[in-house]
Amino acid sequence: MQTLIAITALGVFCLIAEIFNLRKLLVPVTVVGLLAVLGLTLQLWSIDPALDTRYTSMIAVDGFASAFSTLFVLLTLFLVLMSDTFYQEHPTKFSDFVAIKIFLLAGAVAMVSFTNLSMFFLGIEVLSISLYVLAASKRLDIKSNEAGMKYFLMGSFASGIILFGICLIYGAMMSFDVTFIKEMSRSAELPIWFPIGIILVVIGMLFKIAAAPFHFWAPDVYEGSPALTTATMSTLAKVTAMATLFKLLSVMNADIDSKFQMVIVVVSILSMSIGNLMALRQDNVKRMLAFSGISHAGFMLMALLSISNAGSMLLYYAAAYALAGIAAFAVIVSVTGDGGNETTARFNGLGKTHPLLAAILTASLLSMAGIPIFSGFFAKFMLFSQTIQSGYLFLVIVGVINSIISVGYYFKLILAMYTKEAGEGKQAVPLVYTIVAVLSIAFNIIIGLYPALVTDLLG
Amino acid sequence: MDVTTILLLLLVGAVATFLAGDKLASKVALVFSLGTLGVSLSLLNQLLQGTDISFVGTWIDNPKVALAFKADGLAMAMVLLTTALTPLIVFSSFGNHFNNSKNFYALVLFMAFAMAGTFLAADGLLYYIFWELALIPIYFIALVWGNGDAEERKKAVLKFFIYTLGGSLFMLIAFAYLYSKAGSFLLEDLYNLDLSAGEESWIFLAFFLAYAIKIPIIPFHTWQAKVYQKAPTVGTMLLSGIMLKMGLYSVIRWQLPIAPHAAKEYMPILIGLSIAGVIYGSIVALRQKDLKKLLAYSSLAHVGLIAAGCYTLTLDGLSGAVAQMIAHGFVIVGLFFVAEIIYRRYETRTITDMGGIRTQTPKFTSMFMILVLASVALPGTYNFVGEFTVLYSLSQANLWFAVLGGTTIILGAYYMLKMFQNVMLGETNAKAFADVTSSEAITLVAIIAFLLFFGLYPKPITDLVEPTLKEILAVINK
Amino acid sequence: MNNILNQIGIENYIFLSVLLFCIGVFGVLYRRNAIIVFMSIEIMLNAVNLLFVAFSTYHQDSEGQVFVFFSMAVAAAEVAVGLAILVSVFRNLGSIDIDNLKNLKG
Amino acid sequence: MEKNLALVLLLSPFVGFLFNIFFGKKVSRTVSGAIGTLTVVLSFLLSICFFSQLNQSGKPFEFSVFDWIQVSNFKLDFGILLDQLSLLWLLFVTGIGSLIHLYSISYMHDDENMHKFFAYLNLFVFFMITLVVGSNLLVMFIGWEGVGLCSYLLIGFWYKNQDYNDAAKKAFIMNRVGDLGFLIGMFIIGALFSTLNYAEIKTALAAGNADTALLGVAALCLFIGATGKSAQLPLYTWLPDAMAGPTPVSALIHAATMVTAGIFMVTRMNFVFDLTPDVQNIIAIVGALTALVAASIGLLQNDIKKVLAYSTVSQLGLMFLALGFGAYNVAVFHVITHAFFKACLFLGSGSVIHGLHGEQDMRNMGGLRKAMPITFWTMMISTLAIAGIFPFAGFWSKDEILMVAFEHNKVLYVIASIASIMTAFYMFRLMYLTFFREFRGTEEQKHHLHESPSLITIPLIILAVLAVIGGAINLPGSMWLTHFLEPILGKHEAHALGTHEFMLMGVALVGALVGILWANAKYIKQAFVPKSDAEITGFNKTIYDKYYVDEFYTFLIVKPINGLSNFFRTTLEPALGKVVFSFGSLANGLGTQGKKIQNGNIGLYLFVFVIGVCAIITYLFIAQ
Repeated sequence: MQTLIAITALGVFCLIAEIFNLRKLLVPVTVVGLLAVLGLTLQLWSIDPALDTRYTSMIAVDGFASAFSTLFVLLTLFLVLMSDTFYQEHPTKFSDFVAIKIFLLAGAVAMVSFTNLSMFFLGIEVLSISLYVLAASKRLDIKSNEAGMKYFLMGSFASGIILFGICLIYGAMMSFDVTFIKEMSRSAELPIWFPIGIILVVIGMLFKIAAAPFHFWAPDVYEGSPALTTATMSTLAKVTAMATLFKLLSVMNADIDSKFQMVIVVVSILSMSIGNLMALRQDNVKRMLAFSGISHAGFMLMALLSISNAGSMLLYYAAAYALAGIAAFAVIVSVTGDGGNETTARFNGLGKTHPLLAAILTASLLSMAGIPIFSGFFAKFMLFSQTIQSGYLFLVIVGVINSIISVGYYFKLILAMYTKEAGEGKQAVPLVYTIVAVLSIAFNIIIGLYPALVTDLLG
Repeated sequence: MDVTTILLLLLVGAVATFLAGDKLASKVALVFSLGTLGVSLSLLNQLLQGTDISFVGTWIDNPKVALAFKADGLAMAMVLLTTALTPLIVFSSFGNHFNNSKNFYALVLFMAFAMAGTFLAADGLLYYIFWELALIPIYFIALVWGNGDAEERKKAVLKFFIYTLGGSLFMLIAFAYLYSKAGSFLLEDLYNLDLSAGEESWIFLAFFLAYAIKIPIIPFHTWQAKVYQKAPTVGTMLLSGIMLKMGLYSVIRWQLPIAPHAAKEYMPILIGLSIAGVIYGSIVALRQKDLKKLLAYSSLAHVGLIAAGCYTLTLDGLSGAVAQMIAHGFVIVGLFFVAEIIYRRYETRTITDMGGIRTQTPKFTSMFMILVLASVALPGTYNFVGEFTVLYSLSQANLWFAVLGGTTIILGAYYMLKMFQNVMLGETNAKAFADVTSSEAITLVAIIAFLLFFGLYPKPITDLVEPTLKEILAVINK
Repeated sequence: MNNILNQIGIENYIFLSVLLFCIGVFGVLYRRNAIIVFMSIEIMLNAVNLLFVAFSTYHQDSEGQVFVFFSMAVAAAEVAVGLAILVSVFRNLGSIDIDNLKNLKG
Repeated sequence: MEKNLALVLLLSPFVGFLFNIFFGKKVSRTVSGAIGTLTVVLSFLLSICFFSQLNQSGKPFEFSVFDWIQVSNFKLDFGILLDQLSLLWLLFVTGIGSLIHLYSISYMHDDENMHKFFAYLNLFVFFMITLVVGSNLLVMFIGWEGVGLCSYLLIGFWYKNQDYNDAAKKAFIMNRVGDLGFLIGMFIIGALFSTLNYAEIKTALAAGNADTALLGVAALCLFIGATGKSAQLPLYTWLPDAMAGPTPVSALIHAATMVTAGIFMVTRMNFVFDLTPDVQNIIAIVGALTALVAASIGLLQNDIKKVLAYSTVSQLGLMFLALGFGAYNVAVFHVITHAFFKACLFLGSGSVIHGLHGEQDMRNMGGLRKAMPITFWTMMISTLAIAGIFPFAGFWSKDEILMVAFEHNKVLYVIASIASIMTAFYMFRLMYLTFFREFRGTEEQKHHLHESPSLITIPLIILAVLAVIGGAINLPGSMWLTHFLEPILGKHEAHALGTHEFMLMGVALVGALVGILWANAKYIKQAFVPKSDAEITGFNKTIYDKYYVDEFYTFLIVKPINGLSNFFRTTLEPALGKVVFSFGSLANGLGTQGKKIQNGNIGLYLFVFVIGVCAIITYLFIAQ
């Protein structure tokens, strides 16, 4: 809870800073603040959550929540670091964007630490509304408007469904408290609303993680939004939603019946296949990564099939994916800037003009494709291995075939960087992007070499 | 000192080469690769004296992955193949100029690192990681420094990457499954696993897919010729000299002992397929117009025979296969280097553009001739030892296998001599052909010396690998 | 209050809410004017709110009603953002027909 | 000490090879030739030493140099065996080898690559010695392949001419066909007896528990190997083409030594062949047919060396005929005498070609008797020997073969006799066309006609002398050779010289005379000169074109393989490639289709959303 308060306070500070014209100091202070939050989270982690009873009805800071919160804070840190340069041309709105990102983080933290469905709902809405704003944040850009509009319409539609699900759960259980619901769900006969409610909530979350067939918004929104927002969506928002879905299912009814598993399997296969197949034919990098994100959502859904012991695995996958995503977007942002041409052709000859950036982008794409030493490999491997143990060999084979397909489009970008001649002259790259890219890919590789750093966190 | 020294040295070498800058890169790479060769020789010495040079460390607890490097005779033989060929390959490239040579040589050393790791790893996942890791450097080497039309090259290289990666991912599934059964990736644990016939059979096939593409066994070979043609010669050497052997080595080390019953069941089909590769590769090689492609198809034929030897599941088959792997590694590197030497002077790889070189360069001709003869397994070369043993093992399985596999000595002679005739002989070529430089000659002589020495005295290598092969056979026949 | 629910039965509230919710859904699906789509979504949310209150009464539990406040507040925030986006869309496109939003596709 | 001497015997030519390869270019041609010759002479002298030693002690000398290849059920060492058979072979290989080296010093003196020529010749002698002295089949195989290599190198010695290169390639490849047979035979024997050592195989066979069926296959495979190396049906076609090489090579490799390797091998493995009578029959039949076919082709050839080549094939056929009847000693006898007179003939033809500056077509020769008397006389002697005229060497050995054939199979006897008559005919045809009547070449050539220098004539004379007296080693009465080889071949009853035998001798002699007279009638009396190529018609053309066997092989094997290769390369390979690519295309196609669905319409998106919701709920709750 302290984390949440601290984050919110930081967000409020950002808004105030604007009033006091502290724009120059904004990013440094926010970064320091986020680092402090990071420290706080880590420190709170060591305290047994059972001792902290003050907020138990709403928030429980267990290992899962702390671990994911740490990841979120880290991702936000990277995103905020990039904001300064990214929003150079919108100095007046700069602090708003930073503040919104911080609030978004607050929503995300709430989503993984909730013990009450109202907290869950609030978290998801805070996250979503922040993203609507960010998506449409380029006011004069028709694409950005369209992206915001699409995201908003579909997002609030999904919110409605989630709300309806929550309502049905409440109707069946007489409470919003998940521990209570969990106990009740084990006991006597339940009204049919309860499972329907769960399903509706799950569907809403599937929308948020952009799993097929609820994925249609993602490519359009990713493409239309400003690059940094896309980065936020594809990393922070996606893994938050995934973690939340996982937590939701694990705290409410630990044993999903086989029929429900079949739904997950089908959705997972659909997401992977649609995401990868569609990505093959994309020319816009952001759009391609959107489809890639859809396929990764499909992969992550596999974790739901062995929900009792897949927590650390999911954390690992999320970290690997998000860190690779941040690194990739840092490079994309530094190449394309805010808007403009975002096709793969823009990356032609990057291997010659900016070897470091090209190497980083290559590494992050390799990580997403699941090539060893990058953490993406271990993430996929653990997922596959776990899924095989749960008896879904078929799903794993589909997953593997999809991994193969995915190489096709990841390498399209790599090929562009290394084999084609650069079109324009060499452009300067802001240092901060490079730093972010290097840091995040370094983290990615480190946890790839020592997966225990992450997997041991959740025991 | 244990085997990790080799790996570390190569890795450090890669970094140092990268840092050394473009001018010094090739020399630094050579120094490190020679150093590695020295270290591996001294390690071999230790191994022969009975010192344990294996290394087992912990890495990941969950899933339980160990940093296990097992250096027995077989692994050391293959590591030595790698560390011996690497300096040769690096040295052979001294006559070329590469843009960004620091990247290039760093990738070469990194690839050597990955390949040595593949040979040494005794933990399934570790092995898999090295296996995949080897793919990345060669991808970039072929892509960035390759030759020919960029679009076609991209297509060929991408196909290669996706194809081989695709195959290996099925192997990854098999490993994941094995892990769920054994709770460990360690080689011994996997060997001791009791699998049902059905499980063995699909695991075997999953492994097969990975290896059949890498080796390659027909009809999974379609990536090979194009990539060999398009890659820079150094890359082609690395691919054909060492990387193919990764697949064959893995058959012996992983596929057969883990799924022995399936191996026995599928044996005739697999041998048949391998031998079909021998004949097919030879026949296709006959009419190739591009020198490198011809060598690629000859390579296809040779590895087919090696694979056939592996799948006989006999000591002869395996030891012959190992011998042939090493011999082929050297000879094919030599032959590709010959192609490169010609390219440096004539800037062509089309055979019809050559001819009449012999008059101008007797030294080169002799060395080329010896390599050609080694490649057709003339007695006295190490290739003969391997081919003889493999064919002998095939004849034990079924005489017809030996007869059909033996056609390689006829067809091989046909296409190699035809190639030699068209490249070297005939009326003196109008274009001048400078005789080999001393650095080129050193490389070729080293290769030839190796092949001839072990051709007459293969005992050291046989004695080195045989105990390991016996152990593996014991597992297969348990 | 007890009596009313006993007389009418909670199922009927659920049916009503589902009906309203579906009206909202169909509104979203069939209307092309962005404002009307907004309104349809509001209908969906309010259908849920109605059901919350009904359940709250049914269970004799105040939490549900508290939740309705949350949800109303959130809906208000959403609409505020939504309308803002709508305005900028209108400025750029001169129309609020969602069928015109087809730049991003493929 | 003996060991070292044996190694010197073996390695001396190899040292010569190394010297000539590395330093040959730097020293003068004479030095390089002298070193090449001396190393072989040294081997020859050592062979004599060992031979005399063996003659006294009668004990073969066997030792192992080092371990070589090891397979599961046996180890192979690099072993050397000096027994009666190998020493006999060594003697004439190194002996004739020395002579031919000597001859080459002069013959090749004008060639810029003379040092290479000597290097290759030395290498050949080295491999030939290896072939002969090996104590197991695999060491023999080294030599076997090695001499094939040298044959390849020497046939293609004038590498600028692609036809010669083709001939070299053909020789190597056809030999390799046989080599595959050899290998398979070795594999079977290795599997059966767990050894490839001659003595051990013999012991194992004596124990008598062999699977004769499999042994038969092994013997047949070994024989296939022999047909390759010794140019028998159906693998003989390379030998006539091999005449592309310099003439000393034809004499040394393609007449006297290498081609007898097959006979050596069969003789070496006599204990195996003795147990497989079916294979022996095949050998006899193949031998007889080869003798006949080659002789008939020889009748009409115009290239002087081609005639000799077909004659060689034919004579080798006769030797195999003898081998097929188990008369190994007879075959060996003929090998030796044949080596003498055929080497002499080839060297003589070389002398002629040398004198005519490269002219090989007999239609452009004639009347050389006066210009080249020594060459003429030596060749005449050898021709008489090969024709089987009493008392020259060939008479004795050929007669023995015919006698053995008569004993075993009358049909084959008749065939062999016809072949002998043909031999007499075409050999005299050669002599008449070359040496008699007027010179038919250009004035330019006529002007330069001269006898060859002494380095060429001395070997000719020595060989001619041997061709006269060579028969003495196995005269019907003494049978020295047969007795000498008894430790290896077992006891053979000497033929009692009865009327029967004398009658056969008479028949053979008469046959030879008929052939000679026929030739005389046609080429001296009628003064017939063979027509130019275009004018040859009918059956003569068929024979002249060697029964179109080469064309037949081209049509049946080479063309289909090349066609297949083209088909694979242009059709199958791309098709296979496409199969792999088709997965990619399929994925791409699906992606393209998918793009159409993702059309940017929010209504559609929401619609699919709702459909998804309905589908899931229907699946989970309604459809039970």
